[in-house]
Amino acid sequence: MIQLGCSLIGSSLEDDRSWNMQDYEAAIPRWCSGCGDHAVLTAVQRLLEEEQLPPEQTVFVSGIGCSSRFPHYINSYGFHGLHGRALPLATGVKVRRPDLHVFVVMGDGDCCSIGAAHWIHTTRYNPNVVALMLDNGVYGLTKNQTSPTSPKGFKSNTQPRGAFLNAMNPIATTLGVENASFVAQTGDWVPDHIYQTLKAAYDHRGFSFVRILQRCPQYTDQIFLDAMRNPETIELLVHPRGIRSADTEQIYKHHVPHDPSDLTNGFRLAQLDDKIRLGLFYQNEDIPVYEEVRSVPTHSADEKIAILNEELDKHAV
Amino acid sequence: MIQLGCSLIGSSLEDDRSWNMQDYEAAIPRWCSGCGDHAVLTAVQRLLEEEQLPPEQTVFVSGIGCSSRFPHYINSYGFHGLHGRALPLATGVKVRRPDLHVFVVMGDGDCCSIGAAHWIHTTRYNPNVVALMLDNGVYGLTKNQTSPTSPKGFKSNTQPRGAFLNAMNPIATTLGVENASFVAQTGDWVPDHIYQTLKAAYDHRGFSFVRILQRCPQYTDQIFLDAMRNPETIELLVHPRGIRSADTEQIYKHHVPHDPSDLTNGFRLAQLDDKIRLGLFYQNEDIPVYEEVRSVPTHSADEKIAILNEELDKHAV
Amino acid sequence: MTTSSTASPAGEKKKARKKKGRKTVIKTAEHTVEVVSDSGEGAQKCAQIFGRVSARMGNGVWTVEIIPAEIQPPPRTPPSASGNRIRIGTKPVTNWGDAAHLMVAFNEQVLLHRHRAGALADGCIILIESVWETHEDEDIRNEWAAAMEELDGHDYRFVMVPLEEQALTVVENPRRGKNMFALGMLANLYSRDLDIIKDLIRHEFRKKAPEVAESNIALLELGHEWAEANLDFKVNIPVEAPSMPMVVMNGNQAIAMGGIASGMELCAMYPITPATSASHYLSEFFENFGGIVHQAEDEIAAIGVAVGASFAGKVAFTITSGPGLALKTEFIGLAVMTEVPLVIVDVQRGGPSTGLPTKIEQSDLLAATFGQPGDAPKVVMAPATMEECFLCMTTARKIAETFRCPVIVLSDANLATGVQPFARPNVDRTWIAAPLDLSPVADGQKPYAWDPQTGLSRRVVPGQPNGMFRATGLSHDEDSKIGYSPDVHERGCEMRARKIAVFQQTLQPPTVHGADEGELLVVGWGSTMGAIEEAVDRAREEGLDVSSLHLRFLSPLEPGLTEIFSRFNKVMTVEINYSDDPKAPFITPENRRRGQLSWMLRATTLVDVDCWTRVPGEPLRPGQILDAIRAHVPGGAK
Amino acid sequence: MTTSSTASPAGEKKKARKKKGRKTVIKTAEHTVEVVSDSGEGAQKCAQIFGRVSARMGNGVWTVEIIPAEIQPPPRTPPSASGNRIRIGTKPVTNWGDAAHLMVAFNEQVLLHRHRAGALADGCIILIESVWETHEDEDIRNEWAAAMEELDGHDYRFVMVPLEEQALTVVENPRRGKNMFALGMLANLYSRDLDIIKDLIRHEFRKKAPEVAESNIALLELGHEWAEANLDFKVNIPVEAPSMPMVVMNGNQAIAMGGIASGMELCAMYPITPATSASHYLSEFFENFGGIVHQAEDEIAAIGVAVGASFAGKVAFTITSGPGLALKTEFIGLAVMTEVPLVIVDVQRGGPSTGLPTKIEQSDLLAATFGQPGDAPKVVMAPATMEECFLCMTTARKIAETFRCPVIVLSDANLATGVQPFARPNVDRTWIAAPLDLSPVADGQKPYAWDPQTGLSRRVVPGQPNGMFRATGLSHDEDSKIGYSPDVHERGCEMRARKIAVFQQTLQPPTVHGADEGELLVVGWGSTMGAIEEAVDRAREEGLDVSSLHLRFLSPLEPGLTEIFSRFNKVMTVEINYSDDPKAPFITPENRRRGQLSWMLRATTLVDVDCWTRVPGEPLRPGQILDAIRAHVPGGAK
Ligand SMILES: Cc1ncc(C[n+]2csc(CCOP(=O)(O)OP(=O)(O)O)c2C)c(N)n1
Ligand SMILES: Cc1ncc(C[n+]2csc(CCOP(=O)(O)OP(=O)(O)O)c2C)c(N)n1
Ligand code: SF4
Ligand code: SF4
Ligand SMILES: [Mg+2]
Ligand SMILES: [Mg+2]
Repeated sequence: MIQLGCSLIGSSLEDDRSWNMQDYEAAIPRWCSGCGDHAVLTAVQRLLEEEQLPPEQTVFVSGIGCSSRFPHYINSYGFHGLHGRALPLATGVKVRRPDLHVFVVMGDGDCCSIGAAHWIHTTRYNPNVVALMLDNGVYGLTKNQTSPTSPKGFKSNTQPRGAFLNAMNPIATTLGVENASFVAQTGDWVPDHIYQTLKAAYDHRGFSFVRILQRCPQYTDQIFLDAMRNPETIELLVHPRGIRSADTEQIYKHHVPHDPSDLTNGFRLAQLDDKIRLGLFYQNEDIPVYEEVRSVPTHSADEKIAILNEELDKHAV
Repeated sequence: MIQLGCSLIGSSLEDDRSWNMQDYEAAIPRWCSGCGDHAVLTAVQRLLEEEQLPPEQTVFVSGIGCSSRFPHYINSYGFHGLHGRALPLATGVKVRRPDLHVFVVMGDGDCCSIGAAHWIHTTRYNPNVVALMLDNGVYGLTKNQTSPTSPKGFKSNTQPRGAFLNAMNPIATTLGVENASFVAQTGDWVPDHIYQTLKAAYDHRGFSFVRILQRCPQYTDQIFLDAMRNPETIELLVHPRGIRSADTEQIYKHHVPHDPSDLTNGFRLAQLDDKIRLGLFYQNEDIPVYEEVRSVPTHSADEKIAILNEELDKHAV
Repeated sequence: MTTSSTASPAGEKKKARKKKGRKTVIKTAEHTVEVVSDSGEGAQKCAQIFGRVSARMGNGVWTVEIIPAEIQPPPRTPPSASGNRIRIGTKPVTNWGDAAHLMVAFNEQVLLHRHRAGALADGCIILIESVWETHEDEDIRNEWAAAMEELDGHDYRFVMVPLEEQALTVVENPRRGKNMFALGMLANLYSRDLDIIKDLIRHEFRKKAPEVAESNIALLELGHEWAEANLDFKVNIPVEAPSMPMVVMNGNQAIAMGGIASGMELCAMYPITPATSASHYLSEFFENFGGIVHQAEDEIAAIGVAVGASFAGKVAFTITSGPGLALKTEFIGLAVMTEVPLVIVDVQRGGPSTGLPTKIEQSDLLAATFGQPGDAPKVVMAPATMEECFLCMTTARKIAETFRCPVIVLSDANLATGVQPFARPNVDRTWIAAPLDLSPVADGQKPYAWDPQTGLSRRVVPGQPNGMFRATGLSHDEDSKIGYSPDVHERGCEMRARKIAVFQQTLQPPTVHGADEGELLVVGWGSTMGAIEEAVDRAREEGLDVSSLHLRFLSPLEPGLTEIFSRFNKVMTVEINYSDDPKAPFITPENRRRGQLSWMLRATTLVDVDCWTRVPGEPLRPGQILDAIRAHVPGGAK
Repeated sequence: MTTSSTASPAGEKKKARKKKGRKTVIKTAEHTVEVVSDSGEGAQKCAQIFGRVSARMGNGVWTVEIIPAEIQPPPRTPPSASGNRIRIGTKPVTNWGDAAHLMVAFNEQVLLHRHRAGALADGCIILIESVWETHEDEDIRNEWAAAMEELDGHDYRFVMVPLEEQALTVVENPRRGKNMFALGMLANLYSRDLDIIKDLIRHEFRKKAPEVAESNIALLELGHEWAEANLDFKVNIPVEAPSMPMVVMNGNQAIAMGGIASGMELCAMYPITPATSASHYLSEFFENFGGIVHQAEDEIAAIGVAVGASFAGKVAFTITSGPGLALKTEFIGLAVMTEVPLVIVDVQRGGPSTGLPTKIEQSDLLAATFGQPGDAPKVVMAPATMEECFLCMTTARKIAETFRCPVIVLSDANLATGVQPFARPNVDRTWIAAPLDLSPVADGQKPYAWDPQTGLSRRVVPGQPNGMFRATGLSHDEDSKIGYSPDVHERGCEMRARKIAVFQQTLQPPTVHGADEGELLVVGWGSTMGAIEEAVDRAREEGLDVSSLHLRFLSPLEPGLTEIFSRFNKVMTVEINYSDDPKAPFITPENRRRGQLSWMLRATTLVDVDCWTRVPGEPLRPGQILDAIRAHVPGGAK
């Protein structure tokens, strides 16, 4: 990642430390057994290790929800913030500290419901941040309420006779936002595909939005049952510039070629609901990155005082 | 509009009153001269008159902004609410009072910036409400700050060296939202086109999102200058089931046929930025209307007491 | 708690064994039981049914949930402790008491959790699962041993129970059976009516296959028999038949049903603990009454929908907890300014920020009263019991409608999840909001035709011919026309304030519990009433000159407080919110953070109202309050 | 205002005419001028330059904007009145005074607006455009006549000025010329230095073609000559050369520059009147200092970005007004809980709700202090002058950083848009935040290593090796580990409260203005200081035994108040927020809504602090306050 406009003293760029998976572990995860969040955590820790990201240079920001417990389980800096508000926090971190590697973890309620305005606008700002939306189609932490991504008819504590509305389509929504630069979908049960997706997201220069279909055995076991049992229900978006996972391509035989620079086709594919589609719907590396757009030269205290005095001169009586 | 699940006493359905344009006038509009809002107001009043909507059965809800002064200028019920929050207010009105004709007027900051989450979600709820987004590409009332729809490079008081980001594309964003059912664009300077668009929006069963390109001579005179001067810059979306305005089709010779049921093509057209496109990008009348989905039989006080007593029996000790 | 123990766990812990002959009968006016298991093992279900049958049989009951913070905490760890405390009495029980006299623990780790929380009374009888002590897994045996060491030296009596072994005789997965076996045991110990319990079990599992209920009943009977054969005591809590029909439910159910009974027809909400269960109840039943629950995209939209619905007709409500209340701040101001009636229920939890999501606190009082920028007069009230949770909703709705203002109801996590029987409300037509009146508005009637004396005005709603107006959050005159001149703004502020003063004048001074004058007056609000009054009663029995006063209306305050306070030498609030210890370093009377009610009382009455507050994340215990009283009353300190 | 007038408008209104001979010279220690035009005619520009040249020449100056509510209100109507009041004195001027001694009005309607607002002093000289009286449009003539009728009987002196006619000799569009002609007239009347004015005009139009400045200068000279030839008086306000270099700016510019001077490098905001102009200034200049302004999608995101940036390094700030503060409620609680330093500037406007967007009020004090659900200790402070707006930003930043907490700075619309010269701040390195320190964290240093006495702990920021921790808004321990046990929660609450008490102990008791003891002590905060102290001085001259006290820190309160209050018989706050008139119907001491500061002082000190408050949407006038003092002090009532 690029280091711009940041007045750092002390820097660990030339150190010779190295980190293994365990070095990225913090508290013991407290998710239910079988919860898809565990698999995502593993994939993320694998990424950190492969990329050898210094823990102190890495920040995980989250909202509130089961998924938002994520930062507590990673040995890095973290900010477990407010429900729905992870993205502004992350933007604040990144815009003033482009030297840090910033990851965001959100739930579907967190991101798509209460956080919707920030989701839309952070997509538009396009900071170089990796955003993972762990989509279990339900409010997990608060114990089973309908989320915007709950399938129509899904019975929850707040819509006991079944969800009233069609599920929101977070991929299509993100694609509709100007400056969307990386939009991908993966599932917690395809470890290599998550990993490859995370890697592509991390490598992307800009805001990477990754929707991870996440199993919640506690409340929405049924919504991915089909996907678990029947490889026919899955289709992979494949392309040389897309997400490549040989393992996954072995398991899932439906492949649809899709050039990730083709926004309209990505949108079309996102609208289809016959199958679950995993892969990279859209990528555009030409969109300016917010913290670079907003990067300004730094100044010492003395320089500031000098400029301030010039400014005060203009107001002198 | 359909009247469902609403326990009304007294009803003016069989009255023989009639209303002319003046009957829909309230306070004298206090917008700048030349402000596009005036033209929208006229078109709206024309619609009210053509449809003979009883003023007391009509509610205009708005947020805060120049455009949100709208309700004060219409002789109907009105709620000039909070910045960004017109849509929840309108949803609340409509869901409990489906007998009322509900219109929403918002600015671009109001709707697309602070109100973004409500915009996305109200699109998804799909109440039978007409929403007008008066898009002048700037914060007018607060005197010239960048809005999400300000063109890149536009100089404002908060981005004096020019807007940092590409303008948001409200049509594309709305199209990305599941359950979007009516998405159209018009401009304040084509009176018949606004009127026809409003009429189509009003006739639509569901949430009609109309973006009205609106001139603000005070702050963004330049952004529609080209469109004013050069009919070549405009292209009309035309289709038998689209918005038809003979007048407008005379003036603007570029027509692109577009079937409003074709979401992907609508999305493709919305992405093009060579011309300003006016017309109906998408319509789908099959999407359930929120207040109908949520309609429940009403009960008298006695009935309620009886059911409550049954319920209390279950808790009896 | 004394450490002089007559029964050390290692020493006197006994395998339950067949008893011949008569059992000891512990006859008592009240007994407190806890049932705790790992999360997911169903101790809550066991305890709830136990509480319910006790209520049905005519005992006073108060139950409190013991909830783990995670959805599925690791089993056999203290944070996994999940269950209930049930306090049962001859007379109505008003709070969770001090500590448990009998504990059913599914493993030693959850027992440790309760022990560490000080939840076990001296002499507590602990019925504990016997499988762990001799478990094949050495780690488990070690954990057991360590736990017993920690518990050693306390005055507890252990009784080993083969919960799992017995349950396995009926079901394959003991995690789904131990709870009903335990229930059977308790039924035997407390002589509960098995037929009622069977009915309750059948009702509980009515949506499952009939076999499920039947195997649960088999476990119940097994537990009952086992206890009959193996345990050497029974507990007898005499019943005084209640003089009126009773219902039993938790505070959130009561809020939900109370909302229905008030005739409100829209609840707009966004899920948040501990408020959500009220909306769960409403989601299930509201539609039967013509009402709907709108789950909005966030708390701002939720209150926005409620304000819109109220503007359009009757009164809507929204329900939330601290972080959600924060988000509603701006809209509450709009409701004040546009005089839209609205009920906002805040089921308080621990704060600040996300704080303690599942735990009780009474720390939103000042935010509810003063949260809005600008002067935003409204009504803030707090129910003190489950019954009041039910009743207050109609009161709140009526105040909101009559005074055209938002009413904030401050409940809390203790009321929300606690269960208590109360007199069955006799809902009649006067409770239920009148149907929408859409008759034409008289010529010249203004939307804010403020009576200059009272600030009251008649509401006009969309659909009423001739009444068209534009509500606005900007400063406005009687016509709802925007006006920025000093007189328009001052008038509006005055009228919105005046009607709340008028409302205050309709209230009665509150009644003192205890003597009408004396040394110390303890003032409380919300769910602490039972614990405070019990502490006061006990103190008075000790001869201490203390009384208490419990407030339902916090803003405006009930009238007559200055006069009441003047009859006591010292006034002190007891609250579950933070205050600085006056003796702590750097704390002075001028910088001390004070209990939220005490702060309001001081400003209003200028009486030197002290406060004794704690933020333990659990209800206050009467014994704790008693200690505080002793420390603040002459002759109290021992 | 007396109605005995020596000059009725109809009677003595005179066409200005050539004067021979000497002019009357009004020598005075201060004079208050208003320039009002239709919105868009540039009276503000005229007045600002007039204020600025007066400041440069060494006079004391205070200017207040007169702002219409709409962007482009209809011309020639009272709501169109746009301009400034400029109060000029020999000594520093601290407030806008009571009423104008000289008025330049571009038409009779905007004059009416000012008249109705009570803005004209007895004997006021009104220089008014002459074109309307004899306008060809009959409606206009009638409007003129009606206005004169309304003004008839007041003690005003009219002077007719052919503004438009004269301007047309230089420019084609008189709407763009009258203001500079008026400026020339004022320059003549007050003997202002034309060269300085020309410089200011050239600076003003530096971004336009040079002809623009030159034609404006031609108009200036024309006005000057015209006045010399036609007006029969001059005003002489002697100058006392200031002893130190001065700067002149409005409060929002001062906040913005002060923010820069403090070394903060990120301001995240969402536009809102009257805070926005501070961010306009920052948007223009902040980048020169390595800072940026992030305009967020809403106020929640704005504070979120600021909290994120502060978490990641130094201190960020956000700036807003009432409705925006409401939306920031939840995030302020998070900053308290995670101990992220943060400065929140609230430029107060009229409330509640959208209220009076452009007008002053001081009614966010309680919301700022108590807005958060849960106990959220933080610092609330309020600058009293433009200079303090500048200085307080560094103070706020330092407090935020030292005490790891949010600091709320309450400015208001009066400070925001008012202009006053003040001693040029001498910014040195100690003002500016230290660069990021990313040195490794010592082994075992915890992220919240609270000192048990003071609650203070050393901050750790991302990038520091060995310091990794996860900040959380949930209850947590010193390691930032989530903990729900009573001791963890109580400890956290205590430590967050303690450090604020420690902060309070670092403050000095405030200084009394006037005598140290006496009958009445008036207590104020924020922008009212100048008006209050002027009123007190005038009252003392009248022999009334009154003093005043002005507070900068509102929460925690500055120390020593109880002792100071004890030296006065009566204490009363003067505030621009709503309080009930104690004599109004239904109002009792127990239900009276009180001034927000008085409420806090009562609760803290138990002194019976009364309040005199108004919400006129404009600054208080010293004469008004003087009247209030007279009414509350023995011997004061006349
Ligand atoms: C402002 C606010 N509103 C509501 C909540 C309660 N809350 C906590 S998590 C959550 C939703 C959890 O769902 P999701 O975001 O999908 O995450 P998951 O638990 O499913 O991973 C809610 C509503 C809160 N903490 N704060
Ligand atoms: C919560 C809140 N934030 C900010 C404002 C200030 N404000 C009023 S209108 C407005 C934006 C106006 O722009 P837009 O919505 O595009 O409407 P326009 O005036 O251009 O019609 C803002 C930021 C406010 N009133 N409330
Ligand atoms: S409730 Fe669902 S999402 Fe939450 S931890 Fe359990 S399985 Fe995972
Ligand atoms: S500022 Fe712009 S949008 Fe507002 S009234 Fe004037 S022209 Fe219209
Ligand atoms: Mg979820
Ligand atoms: Mg706009």
